[in-house]
Amino acid sequence: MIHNNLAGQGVVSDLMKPSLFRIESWKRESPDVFTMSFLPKDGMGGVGENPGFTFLPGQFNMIYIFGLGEVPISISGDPAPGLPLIHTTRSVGAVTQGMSLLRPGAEVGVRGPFGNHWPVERAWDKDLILVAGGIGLAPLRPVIYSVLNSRNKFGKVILLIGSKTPSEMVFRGELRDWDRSKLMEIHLTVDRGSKSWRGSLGVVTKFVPAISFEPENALAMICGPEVMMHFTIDALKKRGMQPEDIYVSMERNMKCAVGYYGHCQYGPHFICKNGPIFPYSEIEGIFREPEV
Amino acid sequence: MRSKTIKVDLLARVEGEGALHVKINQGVLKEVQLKIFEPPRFFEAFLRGRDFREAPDITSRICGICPIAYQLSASLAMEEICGIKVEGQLQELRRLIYAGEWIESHVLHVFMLNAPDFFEVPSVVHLAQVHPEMVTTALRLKKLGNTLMAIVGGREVHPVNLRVGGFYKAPAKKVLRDLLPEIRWAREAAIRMAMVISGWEFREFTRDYHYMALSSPDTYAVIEGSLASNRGVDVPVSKYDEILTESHLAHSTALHSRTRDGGTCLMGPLARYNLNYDHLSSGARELAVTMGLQRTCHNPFRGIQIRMVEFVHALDEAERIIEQYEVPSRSFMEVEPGAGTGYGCTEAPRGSCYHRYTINKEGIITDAKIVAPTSVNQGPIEEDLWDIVAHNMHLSDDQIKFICERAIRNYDPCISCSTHFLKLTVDRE
Amino acid sequence: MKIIERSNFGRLIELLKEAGYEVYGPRALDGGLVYDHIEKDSDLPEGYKDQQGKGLYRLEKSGDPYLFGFAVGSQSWKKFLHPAEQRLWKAKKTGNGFTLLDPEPEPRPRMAFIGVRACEISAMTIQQKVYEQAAALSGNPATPDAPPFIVAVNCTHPSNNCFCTSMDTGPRVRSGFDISLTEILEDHSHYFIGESGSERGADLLAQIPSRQATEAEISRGKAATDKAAQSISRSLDTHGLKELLYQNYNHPSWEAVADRCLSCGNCTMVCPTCFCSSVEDTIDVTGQYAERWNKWDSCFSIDFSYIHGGPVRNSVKSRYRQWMTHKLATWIDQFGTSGCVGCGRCITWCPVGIDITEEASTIRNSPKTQEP
Amino acid sequence: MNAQPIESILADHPFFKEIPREHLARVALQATISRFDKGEVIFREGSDARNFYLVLKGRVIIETLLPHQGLVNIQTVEAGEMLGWSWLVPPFRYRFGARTVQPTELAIFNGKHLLEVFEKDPQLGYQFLRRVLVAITERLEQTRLQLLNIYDNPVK
Amino acid sequence: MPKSGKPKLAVWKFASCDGCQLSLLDCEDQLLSIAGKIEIANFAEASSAIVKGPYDLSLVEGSITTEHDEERIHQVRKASRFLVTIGACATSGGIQALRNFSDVKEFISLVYARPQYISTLRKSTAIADHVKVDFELRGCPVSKDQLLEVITAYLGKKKPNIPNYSVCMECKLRGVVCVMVSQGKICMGPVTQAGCHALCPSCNRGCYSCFGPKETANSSSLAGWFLQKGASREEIVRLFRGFNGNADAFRKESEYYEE
Repeated sequence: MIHNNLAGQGVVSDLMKPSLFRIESWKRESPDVFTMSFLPKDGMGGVGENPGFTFLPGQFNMIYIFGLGEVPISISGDPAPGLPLIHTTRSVGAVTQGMSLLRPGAEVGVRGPFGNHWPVERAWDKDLILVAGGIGLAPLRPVIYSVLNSRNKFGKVILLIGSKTPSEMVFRGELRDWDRSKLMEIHLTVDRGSKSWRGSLGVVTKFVPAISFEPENALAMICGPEVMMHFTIDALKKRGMQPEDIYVSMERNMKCAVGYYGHCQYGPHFICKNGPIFPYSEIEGIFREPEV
Repeated sequence: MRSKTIKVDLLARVEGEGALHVKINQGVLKEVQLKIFEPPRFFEAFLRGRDFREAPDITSRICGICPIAYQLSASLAMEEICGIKVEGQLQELRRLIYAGEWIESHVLHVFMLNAPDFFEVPSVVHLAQVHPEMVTTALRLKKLGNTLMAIVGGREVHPVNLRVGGFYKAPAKKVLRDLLPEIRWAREAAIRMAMVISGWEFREFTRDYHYMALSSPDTYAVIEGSLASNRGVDVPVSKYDEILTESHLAHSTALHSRTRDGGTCLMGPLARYNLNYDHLSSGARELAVTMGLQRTCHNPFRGIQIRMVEFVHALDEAERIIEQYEVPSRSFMEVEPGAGTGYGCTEAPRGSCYHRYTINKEGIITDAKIVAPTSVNQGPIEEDLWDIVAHNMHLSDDQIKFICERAIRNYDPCISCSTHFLKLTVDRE
Repeated sequence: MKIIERSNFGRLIELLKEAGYEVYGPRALDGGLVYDHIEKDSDLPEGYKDQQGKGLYRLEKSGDPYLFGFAVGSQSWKKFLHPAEQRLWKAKKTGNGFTLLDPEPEPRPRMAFIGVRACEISAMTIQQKVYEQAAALSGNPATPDAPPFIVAVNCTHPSNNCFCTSMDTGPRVRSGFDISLTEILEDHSHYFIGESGSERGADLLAQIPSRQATEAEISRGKAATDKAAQSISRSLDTHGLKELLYQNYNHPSWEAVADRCLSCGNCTMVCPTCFCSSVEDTIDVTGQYAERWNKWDSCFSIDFSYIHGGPVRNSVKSRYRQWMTHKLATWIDQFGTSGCVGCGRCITWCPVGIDITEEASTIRNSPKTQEP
Repeated sequence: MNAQPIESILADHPFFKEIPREHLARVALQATISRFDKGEVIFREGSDARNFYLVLKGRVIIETLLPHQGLVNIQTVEAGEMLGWSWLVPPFRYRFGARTVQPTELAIFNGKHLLEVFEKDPQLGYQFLRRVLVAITERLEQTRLQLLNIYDNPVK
Repeated sequence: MPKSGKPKLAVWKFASCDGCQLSLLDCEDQLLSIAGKIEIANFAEASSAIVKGPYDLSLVEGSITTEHDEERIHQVRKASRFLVTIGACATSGGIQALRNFSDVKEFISLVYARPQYISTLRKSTAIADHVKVDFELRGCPVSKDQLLEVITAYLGKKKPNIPNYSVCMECKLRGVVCVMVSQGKICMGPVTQAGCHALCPSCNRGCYSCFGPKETANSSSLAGWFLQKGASREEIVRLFRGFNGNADAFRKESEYYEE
């Protein structure tokens, strides 16, 4: 039977209604990147006893700032239950710029979580290669938390991070801690060094040939600009990794997050619901086509 | 007394940009200049080579304040050439949208441009702080004019629905009838506001003007009639060029439109009122009486009252037309081009807007002439200014400036219109 | 099956109105056939036929009294089921945040559609799938509204641009209707062969003055739609079309069509299955009230694919390719069906007459297989 | 010092991945292993290009001297990468300088000697130069990516 | 922003008909709300009170046609933090840019008795040809709803919802039957930017492109189609040479057909 889809009055309208969350903390990560934590506002969102936010690593929320609009932002916090919702984002448009001006106490609208997630459990007993470019580390951070929460389930964990400059590298404090913990191997590189930068200079793919892991028993998760993912995939394949073991996070214009508004189509996929994370094998045919 | 110059570098609350220079030397008034520094836009030139059907749309862009005047003057001229005459419901619809333009323009002038003078505040926004009720009423009245324009014409500024021969699409009966309650409210409100205005103080000032306007034996002429004056002019519109010509005057750098004998004449509400009083709606005449106006009025400072009278007249017209409106079977009359010259003149809120076109048999315009009322009114404006300044030289510069600005605003001069023929001088040191 | 005489057709509309439905059907308005509110059978475009071509539509008097002697309306029923512009919610600024205001209760009419074609029912079913998938994500797949009452009319007058036979969506309806009708005009008789597709359809049909159809009449009805099917000359070869398009992302024909394509979006707007929309968040000048609106959008607009830094699909080539590949190929992966029902609207209403069937066959005739 | 024989050290380096044993042995004869402290200059910009290097451990920075800016860092060369190919192309001078940023271990080959070996064994020369070419291509690709400024904020 | 907390608004006029700035006064329902949010600091048509700059938001109407205006626009830019051009004149040169296709001297002598008094530039050009423009609002005249949206967006520091897609989109959103396809009327809608809510087609006439070219306007395809459908080359020239005739996508097309 044909239903009446009247978008404004049906389920879609409900899906498009945000719940109110209050900003609990605000922290600057780099000149234009900041991290905020949120808790549901009392009586909103039906969370009740458990004030936390349940999600899987790699999922995203639609964040609405009153009057300014709504943007998709991946969740960058710890997926363990009962914790506040954490988002890290960069001021790139009017909404995120407006968001960057908000401080604890302010309220925002949240819809989510949406999208699929990084296959963390598939990486059990395997080496895990995480490759992040710029702000791409934010959606991978929940994976790192998951790994650290049960470190012994994984083989080698190698984190490769590329960034434009040292000052634009996010989560620097945590990176230092993780590095010291020796629980994972971390390689950082920047495109342009500062005078004091003694780390690596160049693109993140440069580490791939030299790191030591078992390509046939490894999983890679990549998040960053598409061109960086291209080269990283190439480098990983050259090391012998299979396309189905390489996961990438794609980006398109997301409006509704439920596959209803169509903007985020990527070939046969809707980034918002079939993605944002894809095994490379699934998108291999279109990944290198321009303007898909 | 030393020599001095009173300058108003940018006339405020007039449409378009102009300036006023008054030069007084040793206590003797030497020069009064209303300067226009609107850049020229060459409408008459680029109309050449365009299709005759394009003239209404193109010429409306001369003035965003009174586009209907241009669209209809152009259409009338073209229809004359092509030998058709728009009548009946289509003519009524033209009257209706013109009433909308009068309503919108008169409210704009009365409340937003002129009224602040009476309270010595700079703008309608400031006026809203003193008389909030008056301003909200005015805005609602203005909106009614715009709504009429939008319903009949598609939009408020540069409507798209008018064409040579009529309209692209006739409005539905219901949307028009739905406006009747608002029109009736508007009349009550207009009368109420008119009475408030009548309580304001008007400068005593009269001159013996040569009034000129369209005049018709049957109606308060807007889109019909002949060109008539209180000094015996009564000619068809096609003789406009024989009555009024453009000339250079020694004291001014602008082209002025003058009568053949070099005299000035005044167009607009005051002229129409004085020439066509008998054809005002009874409600409008009643209001004039209640406001204490005579059958004639020679004080341009009372222009604001005359506009209220015309405003009520326009509302009455709108009501009358809507009440008897039936959707016409055809929204326009077919027009085939025929070579020739045609003339069109209609009463813009500020006065007669005259168009003359010559087209060839393909319908391509080969010559165009457009005279906006402001170019005619520049003469009486400058004469008023001479008079006022001469009689008020004892006042301070600021006071003179203020009175002069008000005297100019009496005419609601639309400088944007004028600029395609007014000479530009840039003399701003 | 029942026979309803033409003279009793008006009863159908009356009965629907009596049952509380707002009735919508085709009307001849502004030079086109528009699905609009109808009050009585004389509102229907009796005696009209349509002439359709590439970028061409003419509604003309046919000289015969058919009520449904044309193909499909200029826009589809989508405008009722998935409105072009609709407010999703309103909110007011409060303290540090905002409060969603309860939507003012709007009376929601139960709708009845008269004259729905088979291709259009297919389109509705396809859009329904999109909707259901989205609703399923909410975890609350509530049935939204009362389904519209559908009076389908089997197509006997397909246009030059119709290719429902290729898409297996017509001209005869199979399901998804409450009542289906076949309009038969013979020498001296004019009647409808009616069939119910649902309980409520049967109830309503029972109330219309009618009689049982004879075998001859039933076969006449069948012949009318068979004839319609045979008269359809346009075709789209769907065999392996998905794979074909997947393999031809770089076919030179995309460039060629981009030279002609105006990227105006008409094809997507008139398409009965195109569902892409935009969200518009607005705020009033005081900064106190905000609203969210739902508005049809098109993959042909450059901002459609905008991500920070710029649009993904800059070139018209990529936009046309996205649309056609989505419609005919990726749709199948997404929703298990083609996104095209063969109604021909995109061909008719393209201002420069681009023809999706022609574009598809160009690629089929000179496939450029690319390395995997 | 290194207990491991040079040949097996080189065998572990990605540059020589899958190179025939006899070739490796011949090349290994040309290599010396050398340790650099943090901040030591390996070669200077403009100096005669004598050597070919493989980074075994540590990190080397490629730098250039810019008027007004002093030494500017361009790229780093990590363990597992090669360094220095100017001995192969005229005018046989280093276009950039190289300096360690960590304690670094390098395998050093004299370019002239290598060329002599290649003359005698073109098969080896071909194997070797192909690897150099791959490395250069990778370096070029990386440089292009760096130029693209891919992580930059698009709205800035 | 000034100490009062309200940003300052200035409205500037160059060669134009005043219609676009009038659109601001035509926002009858919102005018006082706007005045409550933003200080009308320099708007000669509406107020004789001129507050000194700099101005937070400048709305610029009109095109540049004189040497003096060429200088003045730079002063305006200097005095403005955020500069929005409003209307076809300011965004493309307007109808007066038709002079650009002719000999302006001839134009002057046609219209003026004393050509030597006229000082004018050879071309009428858009504001963005002279100074950096932060946002361009199209239309002849602008849509007052869009004007409000720009002001509201400015106040709310958001991106204005101003689509740059075609008029056809709005035509279909509105449910209007295409006048070109169904009646054979010439319509510029497919290459014209939306914003008018498909005003002309809703009045049963073809669009004449008040809003200028849409993004990626394929003028040559549409012009070719017109030609194929029987339009003369002269007609095509006139079509593309209207209120936005100086906009790139249209100018090139009219020049191509003029030859």
